[in-house]
Amino acid sequence: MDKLRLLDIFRQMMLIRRFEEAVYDFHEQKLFGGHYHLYIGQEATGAAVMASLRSEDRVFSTHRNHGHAIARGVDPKNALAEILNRVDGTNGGRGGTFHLASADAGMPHTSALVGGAVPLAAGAGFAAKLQKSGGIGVSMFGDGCFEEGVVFETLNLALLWKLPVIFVCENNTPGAILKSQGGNNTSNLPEGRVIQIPQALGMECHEVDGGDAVAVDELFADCATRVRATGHPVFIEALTERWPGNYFSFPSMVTGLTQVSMAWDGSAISGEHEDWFKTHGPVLRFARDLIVNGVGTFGDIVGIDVDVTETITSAKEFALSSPLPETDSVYSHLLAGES
Amino acid sequence: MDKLRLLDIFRQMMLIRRFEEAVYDFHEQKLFGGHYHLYIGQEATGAAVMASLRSEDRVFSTHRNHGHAIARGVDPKNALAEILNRVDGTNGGRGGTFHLASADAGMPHTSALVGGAVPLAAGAGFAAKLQKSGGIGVSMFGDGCFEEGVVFETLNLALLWKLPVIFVCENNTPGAILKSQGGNNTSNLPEGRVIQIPQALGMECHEVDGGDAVAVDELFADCATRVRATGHPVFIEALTERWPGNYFSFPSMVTGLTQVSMAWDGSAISGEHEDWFKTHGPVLRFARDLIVNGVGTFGDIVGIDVDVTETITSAKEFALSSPLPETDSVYSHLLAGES
Amino acid sequence: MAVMTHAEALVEAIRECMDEDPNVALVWGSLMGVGGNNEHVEHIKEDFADRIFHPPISEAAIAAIATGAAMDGVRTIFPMGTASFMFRAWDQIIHEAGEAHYMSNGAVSVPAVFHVVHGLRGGGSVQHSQSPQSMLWNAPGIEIAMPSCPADAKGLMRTAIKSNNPTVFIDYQKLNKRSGEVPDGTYDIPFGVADIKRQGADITIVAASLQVVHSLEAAEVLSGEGIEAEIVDLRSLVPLDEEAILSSVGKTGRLVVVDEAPPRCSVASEVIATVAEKGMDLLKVPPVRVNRLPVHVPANVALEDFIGPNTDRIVEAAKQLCS
Amino acid sequence: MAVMTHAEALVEAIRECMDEDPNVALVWGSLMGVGGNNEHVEHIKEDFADRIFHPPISEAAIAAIATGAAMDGVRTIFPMGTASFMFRAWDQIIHEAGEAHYMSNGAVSVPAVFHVVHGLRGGGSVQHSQSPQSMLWNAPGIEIAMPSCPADAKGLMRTAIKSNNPTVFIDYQKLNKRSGEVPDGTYDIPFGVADIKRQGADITIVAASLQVVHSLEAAEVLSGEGIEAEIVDLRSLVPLDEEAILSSVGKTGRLVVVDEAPPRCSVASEVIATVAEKGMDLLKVPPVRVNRLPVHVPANVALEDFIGPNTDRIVEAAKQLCS
Ligand SMILES: Cc1ncc(C[n+]2csc(CCOP(=O)(O)OP(=O)(O)O)c2C)c(N)n1
Ligand SMILES: Cc1ncc(C[n+]2csc(CCOP(=O)(O)OP(=O)(O)O)c2C)c(N)n1
Ligand SMILES: [Mg+2]
Ligand SMILES: [Mg+2]
Repeated sequence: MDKLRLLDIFRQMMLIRRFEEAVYDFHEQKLFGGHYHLYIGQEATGAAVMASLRSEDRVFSTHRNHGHAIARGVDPKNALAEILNRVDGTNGGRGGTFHLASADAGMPHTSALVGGAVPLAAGAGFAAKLQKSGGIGVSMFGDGCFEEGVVFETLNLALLWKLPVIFVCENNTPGAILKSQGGNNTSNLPEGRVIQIPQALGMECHEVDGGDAVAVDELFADCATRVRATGHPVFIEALTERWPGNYFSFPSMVTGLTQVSMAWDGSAISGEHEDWFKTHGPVLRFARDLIVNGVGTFGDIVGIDVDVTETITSAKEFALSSPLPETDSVYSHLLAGES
Repeated sequence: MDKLRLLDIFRQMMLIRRFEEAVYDFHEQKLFGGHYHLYIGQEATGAAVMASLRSEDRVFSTHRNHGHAIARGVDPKNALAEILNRVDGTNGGRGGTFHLASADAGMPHTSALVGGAVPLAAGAGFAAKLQKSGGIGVSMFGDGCFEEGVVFETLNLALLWKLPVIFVCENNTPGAILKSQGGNNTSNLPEGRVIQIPQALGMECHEVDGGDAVAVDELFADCATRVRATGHPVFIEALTERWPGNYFSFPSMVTGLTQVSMAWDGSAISGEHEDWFKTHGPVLRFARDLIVNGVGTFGDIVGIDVDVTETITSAKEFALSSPLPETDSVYSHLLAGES
Repeated sequence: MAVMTHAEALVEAIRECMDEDPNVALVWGSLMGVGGNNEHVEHIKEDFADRIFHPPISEAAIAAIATGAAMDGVRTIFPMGTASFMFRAWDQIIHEAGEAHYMSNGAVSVPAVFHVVHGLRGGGSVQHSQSPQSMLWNAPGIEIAMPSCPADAKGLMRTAIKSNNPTVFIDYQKLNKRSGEVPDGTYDIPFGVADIKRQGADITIVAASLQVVHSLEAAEVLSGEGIEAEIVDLRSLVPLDEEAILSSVGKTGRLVVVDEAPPRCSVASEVIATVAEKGMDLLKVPPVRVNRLPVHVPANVALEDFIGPNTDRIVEAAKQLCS
Repeated sequence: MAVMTHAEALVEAIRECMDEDPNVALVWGSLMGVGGNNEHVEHIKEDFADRIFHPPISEAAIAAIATGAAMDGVRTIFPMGTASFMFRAWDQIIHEAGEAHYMSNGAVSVPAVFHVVHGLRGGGSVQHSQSPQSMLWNAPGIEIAMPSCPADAKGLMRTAIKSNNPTVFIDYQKLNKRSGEVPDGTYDIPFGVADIKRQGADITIVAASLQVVHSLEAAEVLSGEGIEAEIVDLRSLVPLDEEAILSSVGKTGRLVVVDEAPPRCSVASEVIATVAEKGMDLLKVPPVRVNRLPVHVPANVALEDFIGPNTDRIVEAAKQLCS
């Protein structure tokens, strides 16, 4: 057990959580328009997956991308600036919450269309294979993507063409809010088991508790090594309990701002979302595990939280002070110039 | 065993075969343009499937539709006229070989796009369910369709919405000509087993020898009864040895005009395609079975062949004498009028 | 006449048609987009539960299922949500829904309604802001309706549902909450009849959907400066009321066409080309397009306004033509 | 200068680029359509086996894979076959390939080539005869090339492969067997530079792809009747050489635009709208579109000819304008 690695994964998870709280705050202040999605509840998966990636790897994400970008190493300053559509944003302010991406960080593109990024990640695998870069393509996507045919086509192609890709399906339907309550329309597969599709195609498939950072880390690290070696695709289904605030289109901070002390002070936990705090919320869960397993102390945890909170506080300031793009900038980068 | 039914299925198969030979002849004479596809080798499936259908059922087909149309009861006269693009064609001459269809015959539409008709057939199931017509939707399609995502989506929807549809995948890849020899690009699934996809979704699935008319008939009749009763979809994979003349885009009559006598006179069989005549060609195979099982005599078989040959001969004359549509007709039926 | 919102009028049309015709079905999609108003749709849900189908995220298959069902007379309304998602079903709408009637020589028809919310919606960013109307208009065999106010929304939706053709109903989330007078009782507004939303002798402004609202605002500003604009609300693109356009241009001699789509091969291009071909002599000065700028849609709402065909740009274009 | 067919010139361009740049990959699609000529492609297959990928029938996923790979500098040529099949990948081409460069604020680019054979191909019938150029042109961020002769096919294909933008290369099966002189050695033809394929003072005919061939034929007929037509071959739609169009119209005062797509919101609409806006005063008479008729494509080859923009219709339109 690599303590530093685990603490680093925890740090990423904590950073994502504080980042998302900041995004929520910005939206409450009406500092950006449109609907948006938060990664709260899925931090363990994103942070653990990114822990094994190298610069030559490529990550492609979805409408629920914030956590992936942060864990991939995008500076929260630029990510928050992007969400506010400012010039210092990862996409110069053009993409906003739907499209956080950073080629420099190895996350070239984020599609807001359900399943849109899945074949793009296979394309990164295609490039890696052709260029013998040793890199892999990583597709982070939701369970709803299985309803889109292009995702099925992609799984098939990745196998036929032997592309080094890891498909990470983050299934947040377990515990999902009912559709009648405005919940997302996900996992509309009759058996409700997305993993059976890549299995039927003969792909190497794994299932993992997406709320368990250590389990995801071990599995993904192992898969990444194998995919680099064999060049064959692998599928991982990471099952996570859905965060109760994950409503359709607009999240709601029903579980309040995170109090890490809940990890060791159960008396702070009560009310409707008790189960979430005690069992499912991956940040508290991992904090608890780290302490129980002697990987980190209360002090470590609090220290990390203080640290990342500071990072986010200054990122917020940075983002807020970053200017909006000039109107004339809308004309730029429509077509690329010569190489 | 219902002798009349079996002889009737044989009659349909023979009719399809003679029809396709006529189409080939017309194309050799350059009487119609473009590329085209023949149903030779798959007659047993089409004829046996249609044997259980009623007027309230709906069949949707593909680029390889001739046999389906004939077996569904479209008059060969109108079908041949359509292939020659004449006014008396099923589609008034507009659709040609790609689009034979006849709403009157319960075959409303034929899509030439791979997988295009699969969801349309599910739509017929949707209508039957809503209208409580007691009918079922039947989708006839090739194994290549599994590569198109919309087909996957459709299987999923048919299950979710409980649509009375039978998906009949005619897998003609067994024995397919290699791609390097210009063969079609079908069954590009890593496991090569299309049935695993609907199975993974939890659909009721069956596999059948598509060259065995009796087997297809029994299976399909049973499925049709059940689908009518339950309203739930069923998937059938009919495996057929590919006809050696089934090249990419343009068929070639490498096995010559059919001689039914080969069914009882083995001495007439020789050469490169011996195996085809002896084992796979469904028309000869069924003729042989009918005789062996005492369902029909040589005389019955020859009589049927004489009959259908006559039908096709006069259908050819009819088609050839049918006029081409007036040029002004291109403007009609772009938009429907009021109901 | 009752006053109601665009969203209410739309739902009223759907409810009436579902009441009148047991063959009308509804896919439980995102009829109102993501901007609220879904409470109106909730009522239909209770009343017609057995004709409402909850969809997975499968635009292509559902569009084709609606098409196949339509061949048997089932009139499915499929709200695809943001118009951008429609590209996932492009093949099915253009090739199957749009071609079946012609291909069958009139034997089958496809009375399906594909409803989308299009355009700049306030933070939709690059991939949630499509205006597919021009691309669709290039495909024969599809009717296209684009209401600009509650009364038209109701009458056009009724016509869309009753039409025997595949209809793309191109709606606008920003219209949903706008109110207006809606005639009492049931009424249909036929396709192909433009509505002169404002009379004026100096310049013709042709528009549809939200751009009619912008044009009317622009007309007020222009009126203050002594320019009286005539606003031709197309209401449907297919069929097109060429007559109304030409006769207004005949009166004013000046033409501005306002259109959400990017300029190349747009609705504005088409209207201008039609007038150039059939009525060039009517034009006193060259016509002008006011389109979305020929770029993608940035996330920022201020930039979105800048690229959109907004009131200011319409005023400016009109003033230039009249100067 | 060597004489070679369009098909040969195209394959030569691909071979040269694959030789020059190890990042060029080819999907083994239907480069030549179904009309033969595939022997030319066979040679590439042997030489570049490890950069050639055999595809399943999955237009959408492959288009997006080419797009994702392009972000890492791999230049994939994806021949989708009949242009109709492209609608299966419409979302991926418009939304992912066409928007990524803009959306990333220039950080990534998408040097992929989507090759299709478009138009009336002789019996393609309703679903195998699409001309997607106008729909594509409405989408910002995509380059569009449409060669009319072997020399241009080669030079434009080289430019398409080297371009850092997603390029749709809109080809024509009927051109494949046509021969022409092709300059020796490697050369690129830049996009955005129209070619005056014939000089003439009386009327301007703007066209692209096979319609240039028809227009040249028409010009011969017209010349016999004393009308000298100037043929402007656009060669690329994006970027467009507006300059060349306007300067030719400035010379002739008369404009016919020939375009395979159905008329509404077509390439012809766009060219005419552009001239109406920017050069109406140059026009002595109203411009005319010669499009495919606004109907679907019937299977019959004679009817196909009737609906197509053919030589006769070009001659007729031009004569009317000059009378
Ligand atoms: C092609 C397309 N159709 C519909 C939508 C609207 N939409 C946005 S998120 C979403 C649900 C996605 O579910 P899932 O993939 O499981 O992701 P989650 O939000 O649960 O993380 C839908 C339907 C879209 N963005 N793109
Ligand atoms: C969307 C689309 N892509 C490609 C094609 C070209 N095409 C026609 S038939 C065919 C192979 C179909 O294979 P399968 O479905 O197994 O049918 P088979 O011809 O073997 O009966 C292909 C690729 C098409 N018609 N439609
Ligand atoms: Mg989900
Ligand atoms: Mg096959």
